[in-house]
Amino acid sequence: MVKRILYSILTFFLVTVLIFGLFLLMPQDPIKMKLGDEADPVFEAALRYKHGFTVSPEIGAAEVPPVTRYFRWLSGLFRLDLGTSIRYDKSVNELLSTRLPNTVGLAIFSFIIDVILGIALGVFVAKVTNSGHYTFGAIINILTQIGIAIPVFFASILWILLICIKLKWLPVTGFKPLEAGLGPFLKGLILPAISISVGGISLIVRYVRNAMTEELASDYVRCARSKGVSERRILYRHVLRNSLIPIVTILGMRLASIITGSIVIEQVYSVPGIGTLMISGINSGDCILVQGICVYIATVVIVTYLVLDLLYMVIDPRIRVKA
Amino acid sequence: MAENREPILQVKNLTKIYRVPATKIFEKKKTFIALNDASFDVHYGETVGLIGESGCGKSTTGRIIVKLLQASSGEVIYEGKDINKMSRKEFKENRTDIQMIFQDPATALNPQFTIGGLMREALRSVGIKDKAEQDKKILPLIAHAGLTEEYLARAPHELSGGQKQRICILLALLLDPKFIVADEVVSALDLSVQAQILNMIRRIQKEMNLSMIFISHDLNIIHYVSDRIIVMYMGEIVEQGTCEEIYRKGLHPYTHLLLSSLITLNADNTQGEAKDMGEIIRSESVCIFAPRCPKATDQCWHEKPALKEVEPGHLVKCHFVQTMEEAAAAARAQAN
Amino acid sequence: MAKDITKKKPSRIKNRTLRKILRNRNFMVGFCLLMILIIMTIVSFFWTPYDPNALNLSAMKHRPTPIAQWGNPDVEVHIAGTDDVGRDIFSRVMVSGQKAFQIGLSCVAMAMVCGVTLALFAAYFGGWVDNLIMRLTDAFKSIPSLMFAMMMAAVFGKGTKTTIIAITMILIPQFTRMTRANVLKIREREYIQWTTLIGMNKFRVMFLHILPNVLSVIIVTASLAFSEAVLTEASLSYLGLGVQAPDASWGALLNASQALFTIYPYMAIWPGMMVTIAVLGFNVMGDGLSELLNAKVSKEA
Amino acid sequence: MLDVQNLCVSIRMDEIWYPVLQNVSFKIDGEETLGLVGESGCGKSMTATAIMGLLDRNIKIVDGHIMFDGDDIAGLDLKAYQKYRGTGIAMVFQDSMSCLNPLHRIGAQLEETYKIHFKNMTKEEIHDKIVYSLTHVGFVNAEETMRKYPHQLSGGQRQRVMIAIAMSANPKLLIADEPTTALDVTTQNKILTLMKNLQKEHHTSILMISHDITVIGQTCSHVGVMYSGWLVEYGLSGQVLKDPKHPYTKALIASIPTQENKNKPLHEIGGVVPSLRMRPKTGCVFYERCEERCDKCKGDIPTVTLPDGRNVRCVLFADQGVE
Repeated sequence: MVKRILYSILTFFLVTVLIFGLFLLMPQDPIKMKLGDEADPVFEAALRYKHGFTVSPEIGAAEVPPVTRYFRWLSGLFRLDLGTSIRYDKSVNELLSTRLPNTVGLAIFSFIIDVILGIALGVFVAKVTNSGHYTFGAIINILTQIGIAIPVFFASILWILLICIKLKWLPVTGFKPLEAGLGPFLKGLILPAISISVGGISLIVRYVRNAMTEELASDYVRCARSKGVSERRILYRHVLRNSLIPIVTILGMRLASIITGSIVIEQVYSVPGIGTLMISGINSGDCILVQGICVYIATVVIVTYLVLDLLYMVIDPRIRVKA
Repeated sequence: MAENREPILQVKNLTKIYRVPATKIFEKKKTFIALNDASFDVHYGETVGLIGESGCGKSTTGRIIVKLLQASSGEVIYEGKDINKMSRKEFKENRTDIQMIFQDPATALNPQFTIGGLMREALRSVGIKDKAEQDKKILPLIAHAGLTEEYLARAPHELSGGQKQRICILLALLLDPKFIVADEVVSALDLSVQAQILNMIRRIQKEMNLSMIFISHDLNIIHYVSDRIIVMYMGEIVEQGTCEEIYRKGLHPYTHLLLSSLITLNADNTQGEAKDMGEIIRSESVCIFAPRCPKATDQCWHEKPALKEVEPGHLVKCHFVQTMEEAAAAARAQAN
Repeated sequence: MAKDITKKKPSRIKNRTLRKILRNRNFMVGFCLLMILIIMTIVSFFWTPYDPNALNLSAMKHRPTPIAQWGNPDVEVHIAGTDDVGRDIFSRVMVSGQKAFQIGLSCVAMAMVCGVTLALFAAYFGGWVDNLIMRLTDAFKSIPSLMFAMMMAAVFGKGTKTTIIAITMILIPQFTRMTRANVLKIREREYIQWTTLIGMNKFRVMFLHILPNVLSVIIVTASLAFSEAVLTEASLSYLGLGVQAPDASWGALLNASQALFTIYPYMAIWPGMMVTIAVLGFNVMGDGLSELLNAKVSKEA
Repeated sequence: MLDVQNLCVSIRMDEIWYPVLQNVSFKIDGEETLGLVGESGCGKSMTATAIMGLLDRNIKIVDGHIMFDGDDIAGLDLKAYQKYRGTGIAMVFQDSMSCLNPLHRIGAQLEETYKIHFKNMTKEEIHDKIVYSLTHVGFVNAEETMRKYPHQLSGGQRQRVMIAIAMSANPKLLIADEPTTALDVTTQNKILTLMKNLQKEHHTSILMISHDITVIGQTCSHVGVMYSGWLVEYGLSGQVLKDPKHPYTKALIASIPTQENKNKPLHEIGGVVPSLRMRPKTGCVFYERCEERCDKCKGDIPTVTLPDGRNVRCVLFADQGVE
């Protein structure tokens, strides 16, 4: 347990080193990229100092060594200060705070769709296949494989074509910020969310089905049958609970892919979220902004994995003892 | 048996302790004693049977002897030299002297090789790289085991369990070992094949004058193959003696329990009365078998018995037996 | 009842391995899907209906020619229509296959070599080397792969090269984890313990005795890695951070259609379909391979 | 009570059906214990699973009847079988670790049987029953055992829990599939004695399956010796084991190492058990390895009933049969 938490902290440090180290390799100068070649040298020097590249705001001042910069940045992270964006000249926190609700809303929305539909469908499929309908299983197999294979952006294009163009149920660019009210906000997120969820639902359905079929073939199910336990009871009381571990794992993994999914999807629906922010950061070489976002997301992922491992312990008494 | 010669292998105070991860957050790290202070000798040409229930440390002993495991303390002395203190070169020369036959032939042969390939690999590693020379070693052995050359071209999965185990034995013999550790070699096999393997092991042992440690949980098999028997319980040797001594004149209560559980076809056995397995108490002052022992007294709970020599070579770890000296003294006292 | 089930006609194909392969539905479906793409890509090296990069301002935004018209000599046939500057979309889709396979192949090959070597190193030396390598792969695991690729694009600039390096780096930890886990498993087997008994050279053990036994897992991982490579490349290019114009790639084509697909859906559908087929093919073939080779590979491991 | 008649079972491998059980017939009545003994792959476990109706989907009963209390239960579907399982037939499996649900407490697993088979029992009654039955199978502290998970018990304890579960609904027939194979010798005896005692008390019939001929000899009143899917010898255990008739039984018994034959080589049975694909389609399956084979062995092999009441399937005894 303690070990597991320590591992997470270690991983976090490695991630920060990795991210920071990567940006040291950047050949272009982010300040030059912002100001262009013919910028005022005084202003440029001031800007360099402001973002922590040099030791003083004078022209030609010595550069801060990368290691010091790393530790400054790191200590900033612990104070929840991600630095100041070069491009927007605002603190990264401030930038994130306006974008975060959109992305988080989108992520939670599609995660809920994933979980509810994925597990329900998965259990249903496992149940039907268990009672001997193999053709149904085969059809689901094909559908889910296709669902996993479709890239999110292509899925969203297809949804737009179907729902907005053919059926005209929703407008193409329907995004409304949270200030416009929860209803319109969520309505605007319907399409992006279901676009992300196509792959997720397919994946979860497959995992749930596979986990349950595997459990159904296990010895204790056989034993339960020999006791005279009904198939229904076996499915819900024994199999579902025991297959929770792979299901929980896949749910955790989904969170990471929902984040990447939303980065892409925000582009399609022009939702002003973290994804669009990051892309504009990349395009303008704003390393501080991109670093900040990456660390932010990586932390979310690390915490998710940690929570997952703790969840295993709740589910499985065997792990409870071991860990 | 050559009684006056030095033993080929001496095991002295062998102990193996595993660390067990703690179960609670702020708990001290636990240890598990797999083997506790085991000492015994194996003489040239002798088969020593190790018997005990699962988890008694018999496999651990075997693995330490072939150096697949490192002992926590104690020495394994092979032909007068401690195998852990040998120089690298010396060890390399002696490495192939001690070989092991594994329990499950299904996992003991690499599926990616043919039988012949495996044999060549074995010879290669001892420096015989020429194909013709390799053949000189392989072919007679194969013929000797009553197998044909065509076996060499087969893959392990094409063979049945018994055939695989035979190949495993041949692989061990290929490097001219002097000492073999046979770990439950027949327990994964069917009864009808078991006899083939047991016969084969006995035959080659006689022919090549091998020394052997034979590990098994099966009382019948141990009796059948062994000259001497070591009874182990929870990592400790509780009794050691010749076959006859153990089976007819066994003295330790655990030996009695084991023997009473022996089922044979002809005799209807009576139930051994043993208490349910209580918590195992590992302490320097408690007899390891006390929690299960029907005869346990206060003494057993407060003093750990030492291995006592009841007769030459017959050792028992129990408070209820007398050493030879004690017995002699008692006899003298009675005579007086 | 006894008669009808036991008397099924045995298959004509005698070779058991071949029969097993042909009978494996997953493998065959995946294989066929990929063959379509591979053939299309190979053909594109020698022939495409039109020059994929030639602008043709007289044929801008042509919708796909109906099949009935395909034989008609009077009509300029565009199977998948043309884009906003009159380039033939089908030709561009064909050529894009080159990019996909180029990136996929090089990434998977490099990642496989590096990942497997790292894993063997980790397993061979154990101790802190192993610990360091495994912690690093853990760290990689907590950065979503697409985000990592985007970061790489930010640092080293956009383009095919960065894409290849980024995807390779994403795939390496996967190979490392998969291989290491299986090497550790195999190493416990008795036939590997046997090699210790006979004093075999450790490098020989690693490469001749352990590696062949994990090969099946590596193959399956490679198939799944291929699908991830194609998908990541497409996503990256779609975001405008991957393959850059004038090079064609399915993702880039989708990116180009971004503003127009509501009116001209065909511009998006063809490249999107190709990505889907490629990813589907590799995934399904990977499933089939894991059945055939009896190697269980879980994506999370 | 149980009367198996000409049971034939086939397994499908690579689209081809291979017979695994051929014309297996036996009867169990009253407080009898029938032991099925044979090497791995001889079909003894398959017989048990066929009776229990737990055959996998690629295994089918192709011919024969399984009469249980006068009803033919061969080939019934899962639902119809439920009537017989638990109350009629119960089963104890070999691997007690995988046969108990790892995530449920021992108490809950025992409770399940009572809940299913005795619908109108109150909670307290069930609890008392569980405590009683656990005490009965030798647990000193039943209350504490109930709260434990399977992995917290030793192999012998788990096997006793399995027996308690199997016996909880007073079955008429208990099938024990290698109940002591995974256990230590000292535990083995306790389990066997426990089963004997329970049998006397509940007047249960037992079908015992084991590869260990000594275990069978120790516990069973009747013995059936199986080889490659055929029942080659079947009769009272005293007769069959003391004076075996079939060459296979003879050889098998001669190959057991005992204290009497210490210094003599053991009797070997040459050759190997034919694999499922390699089994001879006609004639005697033991022909290849038999020491008393003759030309007649390649023809039809009759199963004859000898004057002492046992059945032997061998041409050597073709003319000694009585009707």
